[in-house]
Amino acid sequence: MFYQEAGQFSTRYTQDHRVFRLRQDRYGLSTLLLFAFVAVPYLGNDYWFSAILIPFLVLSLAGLGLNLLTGYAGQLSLGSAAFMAVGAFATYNVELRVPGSPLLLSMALGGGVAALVAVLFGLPSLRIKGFYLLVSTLAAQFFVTWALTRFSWFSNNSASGVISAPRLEISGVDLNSPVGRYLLTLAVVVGLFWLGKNLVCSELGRNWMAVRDMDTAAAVMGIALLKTKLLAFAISGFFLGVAGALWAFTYLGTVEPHGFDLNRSFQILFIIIIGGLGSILGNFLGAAFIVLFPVLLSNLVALLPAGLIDAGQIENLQKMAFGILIIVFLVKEPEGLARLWQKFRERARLWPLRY
Amino acid sequence: MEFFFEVLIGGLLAGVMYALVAIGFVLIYKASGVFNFAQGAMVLFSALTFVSLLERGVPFWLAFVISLTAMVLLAVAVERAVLRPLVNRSPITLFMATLGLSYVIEGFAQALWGAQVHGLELGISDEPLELGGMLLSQFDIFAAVTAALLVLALSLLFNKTRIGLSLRAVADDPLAALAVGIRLQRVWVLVWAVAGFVGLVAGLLWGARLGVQFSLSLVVLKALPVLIIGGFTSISGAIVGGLIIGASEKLAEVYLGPVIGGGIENWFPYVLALLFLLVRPAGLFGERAIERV
Amino acid sequence: MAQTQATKVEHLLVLENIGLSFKGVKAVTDISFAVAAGEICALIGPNGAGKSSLLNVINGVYQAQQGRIRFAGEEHRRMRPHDAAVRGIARTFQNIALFKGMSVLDNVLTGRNLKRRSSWIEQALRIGRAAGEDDRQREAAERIIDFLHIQPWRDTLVGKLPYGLQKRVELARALAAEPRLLLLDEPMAGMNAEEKQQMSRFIVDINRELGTTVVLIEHDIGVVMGICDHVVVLDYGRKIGDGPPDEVRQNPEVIAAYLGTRH
Amino acid sequence: MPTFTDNPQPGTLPQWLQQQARQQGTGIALRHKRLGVWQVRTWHQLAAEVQHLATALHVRGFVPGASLVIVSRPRPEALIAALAVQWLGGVAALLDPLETAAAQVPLLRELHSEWVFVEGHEEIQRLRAAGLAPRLLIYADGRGLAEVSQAGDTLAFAQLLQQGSDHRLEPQARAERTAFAFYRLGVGQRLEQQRISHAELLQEGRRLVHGEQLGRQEEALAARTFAAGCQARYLLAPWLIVGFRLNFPENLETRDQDRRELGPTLVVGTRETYERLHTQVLARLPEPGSWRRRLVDWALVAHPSALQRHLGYWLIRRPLRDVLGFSRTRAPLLVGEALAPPTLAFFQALAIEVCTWPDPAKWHCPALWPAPLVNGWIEDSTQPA
Repeated sequence: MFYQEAGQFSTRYTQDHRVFRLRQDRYGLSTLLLFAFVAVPYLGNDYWFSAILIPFLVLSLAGLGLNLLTGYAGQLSLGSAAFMAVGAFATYNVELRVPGSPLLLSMALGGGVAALVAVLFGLPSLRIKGFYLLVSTLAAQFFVTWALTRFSWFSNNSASGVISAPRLEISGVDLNSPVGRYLLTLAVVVGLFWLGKNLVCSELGRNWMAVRDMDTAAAVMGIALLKTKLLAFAISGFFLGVAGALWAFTYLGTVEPHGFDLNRSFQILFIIIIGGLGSILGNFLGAAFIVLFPVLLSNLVALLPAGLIDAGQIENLQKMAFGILIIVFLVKEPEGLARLWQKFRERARLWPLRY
Repeated sequence: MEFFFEVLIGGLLAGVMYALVAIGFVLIYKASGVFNFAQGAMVLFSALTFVSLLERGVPFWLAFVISLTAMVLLAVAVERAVLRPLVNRSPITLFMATLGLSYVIEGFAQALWGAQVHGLELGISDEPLELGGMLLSQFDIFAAVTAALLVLALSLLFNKTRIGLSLRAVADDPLAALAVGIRLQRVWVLVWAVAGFVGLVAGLLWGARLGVQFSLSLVVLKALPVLIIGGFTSISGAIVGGLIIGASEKLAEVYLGPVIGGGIENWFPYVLALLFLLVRPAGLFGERAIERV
Repeated sequence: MAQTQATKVEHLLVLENIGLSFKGVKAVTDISFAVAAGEICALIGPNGAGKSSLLNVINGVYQAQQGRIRFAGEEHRRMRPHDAAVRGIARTFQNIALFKGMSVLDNVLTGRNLKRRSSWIEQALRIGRAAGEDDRQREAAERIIDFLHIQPWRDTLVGKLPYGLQKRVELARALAAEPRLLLLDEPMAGMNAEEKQQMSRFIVDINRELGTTVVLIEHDIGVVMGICDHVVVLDYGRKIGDGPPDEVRQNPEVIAAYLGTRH
Repeated sequence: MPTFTDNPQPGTLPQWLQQQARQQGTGIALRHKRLGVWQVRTWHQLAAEVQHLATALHVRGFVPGASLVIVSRPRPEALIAALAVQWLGGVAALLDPLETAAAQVPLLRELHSEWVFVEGHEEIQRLRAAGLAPRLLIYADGRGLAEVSQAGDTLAFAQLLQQGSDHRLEPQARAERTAFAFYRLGVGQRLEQQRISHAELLQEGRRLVHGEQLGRQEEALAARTFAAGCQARYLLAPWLIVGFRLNFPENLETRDQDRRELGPTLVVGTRETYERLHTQVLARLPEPGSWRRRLVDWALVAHPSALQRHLGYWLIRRPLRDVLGFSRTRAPLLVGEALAPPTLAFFQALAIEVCTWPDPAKWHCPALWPAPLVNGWIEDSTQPA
């Protein structure tokens, strides 16, 4: 109902294969990007950059990482935080031990290391399925955090494994200001989302979904299960690793291994449940929700007469609220916020007709 | 050598605790096919309720009864709010739902009773006891005995009562069970209530040991590898698995610890479970299903 | 394509004394038969006669404990599903095994995954061989879609399609692999007369136009006798009949199996 | 170069085709949705194919004035075949492809033509049923024809095209001769025909072009071409005269999706076309009584208030037109009988002003058939003025 589709037809497959077939979608996306890259830096203030936008972006990326593995390839994982940790510490060490290696390269390498670790813990996925796989990913979760605290080499012998951000600069441009960190994060996230979108639209993405929906049939059609699953782990690990590096260096600045504990993994799982399993957009929606909801809640509580709910309770309230939301989503809209949007869009495209 | 045995026995007894939590899992998994991540939260909630009541001067038995009723109510609520609406959904979905559930329960428990650590005194002295030249904690033995009794009670419940019969029926084949007029919902409530009871007992024992506090809900993370090794569907498996995990992690801590560093017992069980899986993908006692296509 | 290769070996598929059992329960015992290249061969028999199990053995979903399989001249003691696919065996399943979360087009495209040459990196970055190949694969998929008349539903999620169409999409997916041997497990189960007729028409066309050899399981004897060149009858895991339709129709044992209380 | 280079207004369809090919060779003449995308033919390619086919037919002895019976749903091959025989001064005899076999077989038997173009398997069955053994049978879609004898008399369109040669063959058509003939069984199963000469076609076509101010930028959807004379008059002729783009949908089931994708600017429809759309919309609108439906009804009134005009436009009329594929339509034409009032009202409410063009079809019984050969021409009288 918002835009006219008449006359938008493809005469070649490449046109039809485009990520956004409709002109209006492409325009919309470009304006959004323009806004994010140009307008926001002027409009936003430090609080928004450091407390809202950067964590939102990083968590979206982490969500994408897990979504590729769980939402698309159907492999349940509770080890996301571990892979983020690996990415963060690997990036840190590359920066530390390879003097003058460009920041982005270090991040990519960090992601690469995370990918390797992910593959290692993904290896059992050929023989074991479903919950059994949880064991493998939880093993990753606990082992990695243990190893990072235990062996101080990773953190350059700092106390309790704390690491802190290297100077953030790309080709001489200093990015340590909140705006700079925001732009850096944004750029990386946008780039990786482009990659992710391509992946899920490609052969590999289809194979992932095939394995997720019906792995026997997938095997019968000649899809190599192990390769497909391991690639899912590797690529998911890479995305999570980069997300971890961003989390450590553009968001927190300093981080210790326990900043990447099991609860972080849960948080990321919640992002994709609320946002939508098997959806790219969903990661943004879910992340936005996870970031904004606590802020909203505390503001609401602030509105209530003082002393009615003491500060200590807010955390408990939050926990309950999240828990309830998860259940509600699983019952009412298993495909998450993204699905709601999609439904709306489908109906709008046919409005005023019903089908 | 004696030292080895001490460690081993100590480990085994600690394993009993894991087994207790794992049994709660198995019950629920058998009857409703749900991988109940909230078991840990249930342990926390029951124990916390019990302790807080004690502290408020409620007599022991009454506190026990009240906490038990609380667990039953919880079971009813869960059946209404989670299991019924999610019937016929994929196990993964159900698992994630229990994840949410655990958040709700933990949040609720702490909102209700506060987050501070409560000591719990069950009146069993923890001084070691000389047995065959080995020092063993009385408390551990007591725990082991309780666990044994509990398992006995459960097996009676399952094999000797009508409820138990219908329960096994449901576990075997839900549809058939429905066909012969067994009411799934009721069975689920029952099972979750029983699991809650088991959770309460486990909670008390753990609580008496480490104090009743949030970390209790983390025992669930220990129970997982136990289940993997024992298989999701077998109570005896849960016990054996619990013992294996308990013993091996203690031994690993004592003998491997010095080599590769302390604190390994929170990941060691998983690695162990993983190794098990690669050898026996369905666990020790689990049945391997034939894929029909 | 398939035809030229197929005509070289006059028997595309040969089963010798296949025996399969689950935990000691015998599914099929000592089954031997041969499928000529380019023919439509039907496996019939009462429920539980072991037809599906046999199909699963042929494309390696199950491993037979006894017997040997010869496909296109090569002998295989044990074959994994993947190998079967690579050698040109495609199949559909008794209870539809489509990828519910994907569109019809994507399902068909997935069927062509073995025909891809470009690496996933090329595809992800849309560089190198990927671009051109995408178009070729899409065109091939579209030809199948065209062949089976499912254009109107190209972009619908298969989960949303009616049963009959899902069966057709599954056939399309199997066909997309350009198989030499096509295994169809009850392609017409639960269809009405009209749909059955349409489906048999498609199967015949596939066999005639594309030269694909077909082995199918079907309960509707009418259909079987109508479109098949060769019928193999199983009962309780044994072979009780093998030959051209009319001949098999006369076979007393077969008649017994069918007129008997079972079925 | 013969006669018509100095004559700016070619007198026959093939000459118009040549002219378009010369003037906008690289311009798009046809689009056909096949294999999921709209395959394009330029005027140059089109003209070349037509000539090729013409030469091929010529070699096989197709004489001026002979007629090619075409039984096919709209598809480029059929159109090319029609143009090719016209190129050779022949007649394209069209039968309604959606006719039931029962109604068509006797018709075919009556015609027993020597030259036939059919779409595929099903139509061939009908020919067989009618006991026809034409001199040349051309089919577009070889599906299911593996067993059909590939003898000289049965040829795939593509094969025939390859047999064509490049040697120039000027259009043989003459303005006053028949270009299209339409056949049906009239009262008492008697064969009735309608013959339209090039001159008449072009004259009608020109009238439309001027009346509707058609230009090269038009996009026309040809969902039911070959169905009736009016399609030839008001779609094919203007198409060749003006040189706009003719688009064939993927098939009849998908024509609505395809129309939405394409958004034609010129729609040539019969009463059935529009009323089918109307009933469809009525079925697909929100249930009566729902607030959505009330909103729709509020917006779709004959004489809208200012609010209804503007708000209603953005909320209902604009989106609805787009869903129907009418958002770019400049010239919605209705040929033949007028619309029923409710349908008319509906399209008016949508601000789609359907304008009617009468169908001057005259059906009459043919003289003896087939007509005798007179000095190399089959004698076909163009219809009485």
